[in-house]
Amino acid sequence: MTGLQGWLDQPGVTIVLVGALVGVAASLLGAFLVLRRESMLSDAISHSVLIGIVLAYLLTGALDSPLHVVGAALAGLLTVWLTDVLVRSRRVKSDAAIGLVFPALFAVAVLLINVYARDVHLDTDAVLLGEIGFAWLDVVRVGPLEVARSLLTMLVITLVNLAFVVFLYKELKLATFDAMLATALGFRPGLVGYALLALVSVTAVGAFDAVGAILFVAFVIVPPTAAYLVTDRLWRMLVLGCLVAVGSSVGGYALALSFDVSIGGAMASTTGVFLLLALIVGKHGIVARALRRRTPGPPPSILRERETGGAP
Amino acid sequence: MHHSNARVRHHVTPHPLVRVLAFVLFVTVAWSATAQAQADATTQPLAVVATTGMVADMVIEVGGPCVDVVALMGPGIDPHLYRASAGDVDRLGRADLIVYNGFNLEGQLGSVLDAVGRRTPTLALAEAIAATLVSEDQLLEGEDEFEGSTDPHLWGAVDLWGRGADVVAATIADLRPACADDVRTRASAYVAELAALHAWALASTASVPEAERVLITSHDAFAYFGAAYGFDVAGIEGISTESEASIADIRETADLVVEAGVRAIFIETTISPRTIEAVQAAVRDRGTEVAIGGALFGDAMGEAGTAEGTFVGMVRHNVVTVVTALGGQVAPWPDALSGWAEAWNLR
Amino acid sequence: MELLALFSDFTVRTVAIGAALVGAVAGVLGSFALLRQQILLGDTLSHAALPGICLGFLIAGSRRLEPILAGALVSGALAALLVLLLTRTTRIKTDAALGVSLSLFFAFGTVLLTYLQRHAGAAQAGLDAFLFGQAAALVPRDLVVLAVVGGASLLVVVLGWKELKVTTFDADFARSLGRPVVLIEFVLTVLIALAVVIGLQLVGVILMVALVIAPAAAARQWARRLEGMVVLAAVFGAASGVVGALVSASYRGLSTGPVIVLVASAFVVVSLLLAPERGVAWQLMHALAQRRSLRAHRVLVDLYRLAQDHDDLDYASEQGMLDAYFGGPTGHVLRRLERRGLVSRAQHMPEEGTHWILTGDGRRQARELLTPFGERDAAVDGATP
Amino acid sequence: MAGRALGMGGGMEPAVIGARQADGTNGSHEPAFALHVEDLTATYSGDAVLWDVDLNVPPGVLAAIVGPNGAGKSTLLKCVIGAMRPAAGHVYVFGHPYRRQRHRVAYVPQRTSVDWDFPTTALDVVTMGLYGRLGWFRVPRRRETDEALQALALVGMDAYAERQISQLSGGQQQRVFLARALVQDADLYLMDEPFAGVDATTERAIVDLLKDLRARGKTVVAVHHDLQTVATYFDWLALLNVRLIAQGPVTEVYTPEHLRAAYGPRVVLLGVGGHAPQP
Repeated sequence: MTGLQGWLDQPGVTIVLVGALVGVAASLLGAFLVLRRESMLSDAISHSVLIGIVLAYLLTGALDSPLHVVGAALAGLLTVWLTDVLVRSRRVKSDAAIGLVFPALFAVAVLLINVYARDVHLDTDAVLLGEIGFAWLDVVRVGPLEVARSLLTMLVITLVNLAFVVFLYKELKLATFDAMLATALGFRPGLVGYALLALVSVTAVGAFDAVGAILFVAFVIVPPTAAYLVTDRLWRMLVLGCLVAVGSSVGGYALALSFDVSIGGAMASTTGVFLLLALIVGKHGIVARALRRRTPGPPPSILRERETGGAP
Repeated sequence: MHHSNARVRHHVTPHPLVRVLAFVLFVTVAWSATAQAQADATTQPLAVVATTGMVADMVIEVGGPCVDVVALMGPGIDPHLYRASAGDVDRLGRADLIVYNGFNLEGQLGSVLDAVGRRTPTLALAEAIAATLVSEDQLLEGEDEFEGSTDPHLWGAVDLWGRGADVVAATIADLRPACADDVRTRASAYVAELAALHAWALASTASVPEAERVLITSHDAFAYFGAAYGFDVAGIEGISTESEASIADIRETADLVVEAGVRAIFIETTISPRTIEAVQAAVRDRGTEVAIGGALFGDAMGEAGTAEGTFVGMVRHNVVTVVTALGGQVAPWPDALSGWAEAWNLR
Repeated sequence: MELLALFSDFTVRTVAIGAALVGAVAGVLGSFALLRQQILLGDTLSHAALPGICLGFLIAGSRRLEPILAGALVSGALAALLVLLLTRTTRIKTDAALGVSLSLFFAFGTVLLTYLQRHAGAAQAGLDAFLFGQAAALVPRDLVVLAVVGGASLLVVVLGWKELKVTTFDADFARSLGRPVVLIEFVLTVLIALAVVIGLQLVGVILMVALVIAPAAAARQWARRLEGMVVLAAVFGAASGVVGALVSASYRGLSTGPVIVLVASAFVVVSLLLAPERGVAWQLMHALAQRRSLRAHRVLVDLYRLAQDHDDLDYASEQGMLDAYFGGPTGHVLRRLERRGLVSRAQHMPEEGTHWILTGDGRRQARELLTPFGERDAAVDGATP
Repeated sequence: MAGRALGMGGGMEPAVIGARQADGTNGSHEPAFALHVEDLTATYSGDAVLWDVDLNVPPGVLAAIVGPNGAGKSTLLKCVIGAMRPAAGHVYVFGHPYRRQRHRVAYVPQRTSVDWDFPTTALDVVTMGLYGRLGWFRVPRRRETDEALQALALVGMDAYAERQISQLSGGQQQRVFLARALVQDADLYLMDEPFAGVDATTERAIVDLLKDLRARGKTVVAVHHDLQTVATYFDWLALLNVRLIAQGPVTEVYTPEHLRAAYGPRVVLLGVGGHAPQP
C-alpha cells in the first residue's frame, strides 16, 4: 500500500494518469462521434457546459459541488437537443445549427458571470483552458489511500464510458453505420445517440479540471481520427485510439517538461504527432494513398458464379 | 540580501530525448527516489515555491541562505490569468514550502492551494497578514455583492505588507529550527527597511495637491495603496481581470476623469494598455486631455535583474511615477535604504 | 430614445461603429460559408488564430496590432489548408478535419502562450485580450484598421461577385466553365479568416463564430436570391453590432461581445419564427391547414365510398359509422364541411343520431379527389351506376 | 397468386372495404396481404410527400414500387419500418403492426445511405442482420458468424468476407446488403433501390435471387426506378406519385395510361402495353 501511495504522491504519475484517463474516456466516445460525423458537437458541448456550471453556482452559491456535473451534463444535452430542433426544422443545416447554439449559450453564461459573479473566481478561462498541472494537489482519501480528486473522477468516468462502449458495442456500431436498419430492427438509434452525447457532456465536465475544453476536444477527435487512418476494424480503431491517447499523455508530459510549457497543451499537441504518424504510415494515410495511385490497382474482380438459388 | 535575484534558480534544459528517457526512468524508480529525497532533506536549504514576485521577494529577504526560492509568476504575468508550465508543476512538487498571496489572487492555483496542505506546508501570506490585524477595517472588500471576497492586493500598503516578514520568519523557523535565529534577525531588519520605505512613500505622496489625489488604473489593484497614501482610486476593470471591461466601465471612468479634472491615468504592466487608451480617447472627445502617466506594477514586479524586480524597487517606481505624473514632489530617498540603492546603482 | 442619446457618447459610438463594421463583413462572408456548408470553418479559423497571435508577437517582439493580425491570418490560412489536405487526400470527413485542425492549432497556441509567459517577460502581458475580446477598448485608430480591412474584403467580394456566386451554387459547374475554382475557394477562405481575425479582438473567439454564422443564417430565412441574402446578412450583422453596443452600454458590467452575439441570435430566432414560407410560424400554420384539409378530404371520400357501397349516391351515413370508418371523431370536420355546403344533415329518427349526405358539390369534389390525374375518371364513373 | 391482387387501388372491391374494417386480416387466419398500407399520408414540414396512399401487397409476389423522383417511394418504406412517423394512416405487416412483426421483415436501405468507409468487414455487415434476433446487449457468436458466412456464399461473396467494405465495388456492396437481408430469413423483404449503381452481372444475380425468394414463398417489395426492366423483373407493381396511381399485377398496371398518369405525358416507353411481360 505504501508503495502505491508513494507512486500516487509523485505529481508526474498523477498528471500522466489523469491525462491518459481523459484521453481514453474521450477517444472511446470520440471514435463514434467521428464516424457519425458529429465531431464538432464535442466542441459545442465543451463550450456550452459553462452555462450549466454558472447556473449550478448561482443556485448553490458554491464553486465546487456535485451539482456542477449535473448542470454541465444537462447543458450539454440542451446543446444537442437545440441543435437537433434546429436541424429538424429544416431551416438550417446541422453545421450551422451547431454554430448557432453554442455561442449563444456561451454568451448567456458570460453575461451571467458579468452580472452576478463579477469578482468571483468563476472564469471562462478556467473552463476553456483548464490546468492538469495542479491535479495532484487536490487529493481525497479513499480507504487507506490519498488519491487526486480528478484522478478518481476520471477513473469513474472512464470506467462508465468503457462499460457503455463494451456493453452497447453492437448497438453503437449498428446505429452509427446504418441508423435505418437499426430502426427497422427495433434498436433506438436516437436514444443510443443521446446516451452517447450525454456521456460526452459528463466526460467534458470531468476533463475540464484536467485539460480544459479545447484540449478535451483534441482528445475526443484526434486519437480516433489517427486510428481511423490505420485500421479497418472498429474495435481496433477504439483500441488504437486509446493507445494514442495514453501515448499522447506520456509523450506530452515529457515534451512539456523538456520545453517547460503547458502540460495540457503539450499533451493535446502530441495527439497531432500521432496523427502525422498515421498520415505517413497508415494504410489510409497520405503516403499510402499516393503510392496506391501510382501503382495500377488490381483488375476488377471476376464475380464468382452463384452456387444456389435462381429459378431452374 | 541585496543581490536577491541571483538566487532565483535557473534551470538547464537538456535535450528533449534525454528528458523523455529521464521521465521513463523517473516513473520506474519513483518511490525509491522519494525515500532518497526525504533522507537528505534537512541539510539542504528550504526549497520554497512562491507564486508572485512580491511574495518571493519577501521570502528571499527573510529566509536568506536558509531558503532557495522560485517564483512561478514572473514579470508581466497576470496572476489572475496565470497558466502553469510543466516546470512550475515540477517545482511545486519538489517544494518544501509553498508561499502564496491568497484571497483568490492566484485564481485557479490559489483555490487549489487553499484546499491542500497535507503534502506540502503552505502559507497564504496576505491571508496570514490579515489575521494579524487588530481591526477588520484595514481589510478592503471587493466590490462584489457576494460575502467574503477580500481585495487581495495587500502589498499596496507597505506597512501592512511589512507585517508579513514575521509570519514568514516563523514559518521558516518551524520548518528549519536551525535557521530560527538567523531568519528572525533578517525579518526585523527587513521590517525596518519597509518602515523607512513606507515613511518615504507617505512623504512623497503628501506632496501631491489635494485636488490631484485621484489614481486611475487598468484594474482595481491599488485600493490598499490609495487607503495608505490618501488617493481616491478607480480601476476600469474589477479586482479580478477575468471579466472584460464593458462600455459602461470605460464611459464612467472617462466621466470621472473629466469631473475630477484628473491630469494623468496609468496603465499596468500585466494588462493590455488598450482600455486605458480607450479612456484617454473618450476623454479627448469630451474636450479635455488626460496624459498616460506611465506603467505601474500592479499585480507583478519588474524584470528580474532590474531594481524594479525587487519589492522595494517596485514600490519606488510606482510612487515616483504616480507622484511625478500627478504634480507632486518625490521625497529624498531614506538613509535606511541607501544600501539597497547602491546595490542597484541608484542615487 | 434613450438608446439614441447613448449614441452621442464617444465610446459608445466608437464601439458601435466598430461592431457594425465587423458584423457587416462577417455577415457578407458568412453568407458564402453558410451556402457552401463550410460554416464551422469560422470556428476553426477563430481558434487557429491563437498560435498565430503568439508567433506574430514573437517575431515582431511587441504587441503592435499589425504583426499580430498578420500572424493570426497566416495561422488561420494554414489551419484551413490542413482541413483541405485532410479531406481531399484521406478518408477523414469534413467535421473531423475541422475538429482536428481546431484543437491542434489551439493546443499548440496554449503551448506557445506558456512559453511566452516564461520567456518573453513583461512584454507579453495582455496577449490573451486578442483572443478573448475587448470590445469596449476600441479606439478610433482601430476603426481605421477595421474599415480598411473590411472594405478591402468587401471590394474583393464585389469585384469577384459573378465568380463567387457560381462557385457557391455549383462548384462543378463553375469548373466546367473554366473558372479557377480552387483559387476562388482559397480567396473566400482567406477573406473569412480576415473577417474572423479583425473580429477577434472585438468579441473574442467563441463569439466570433456566432457573428459569422448568425447574420447569414437569419438572412437565409428571408431572402430568395444570393444578392438579397448577402445584403440582408450585412444589415443584420451591422445591426447586431450597433444594438449590442447600445444595450451593453446602458447597463454596467455587461460585456459588449456576448450582448452582440445574443442580439444576432435573436435575429435568427425571430427570422426562424416569422420569415415567410421558411419561417416556423408560417410552416406551422401551413401544416395545420394541410392537416385540416386532409381530414376534410378523407371524410368526404369516406362518405362517397359508403354511398358507392350502397349503390345510392344520396345514401345518408350515420355519424357513428363514419367515426368508425374514419378511425376517429368526425363531428367537427362534418360541421365544417356543412358550412362549406359539401354535406348536409339528413333528418332521421332522433335516437339514431345525425346522418349525413353528400351534396352535389361534395360529390363532385370527392370524385375529383379520387381521380387526381384525370385518367381514372372513366374507371370511377364506370363503377358508378 | 396474381389473382389475389387487387385492381387499381380505386377501392371499390369489397375486399378493400373488408380490410379497412378489420386490421387487414380479412377475417381469415392467414392474412390477405403481406403489406397493407391504409390511408397513409406523410409530410415534410407541412408539405405532403405521400397523400392518402392505400397499398395492398399480396404474399408471395415480387412487387415494385415505381414512380418519378420525389414521388415518396423511399418515404413509404421509411413509414413502414417506423423510421418516419406518418401524419395519418396505418401500416400492417401480415395483419399486424410492424412493431410486432419485426422478425418477419428484412430491410435493405439504399446503398448510398451508409458510409462505406466505416471500419468494418463484409462479414460484419452481414452479421448486423442478426442483431434483431439477438436483441439488446447480446453479442453475436460462432453461430451467427456461420450463418452470415452462408448468406455471403449465397450471393457469391464468401471470398470477400474479411474485406473492408470500401474495397468492394458497388455491385459487391449491394450483394453484401442483400446477404444481410437474406440472413434474417424474413417473410417480407423491403428493398430501397436494390439495382441502383450495380453492374450487369450483379443485376442479373439479384434478379435470380429475388425469383428464388419468390419460389420459397417470400414477398419482396422493392423501390425501383428503371421503367424498362420493371416488367421483366417484377410481377406486381404499384405506381406512385405522392398519391397511389395504380396497383396490381404488372400485366394490368404497366400500361401507357397509368405510366403517363404517374410520370406525365412525355414519358417514352419501349414495349409497353403490347406484349405481356415475362414473370
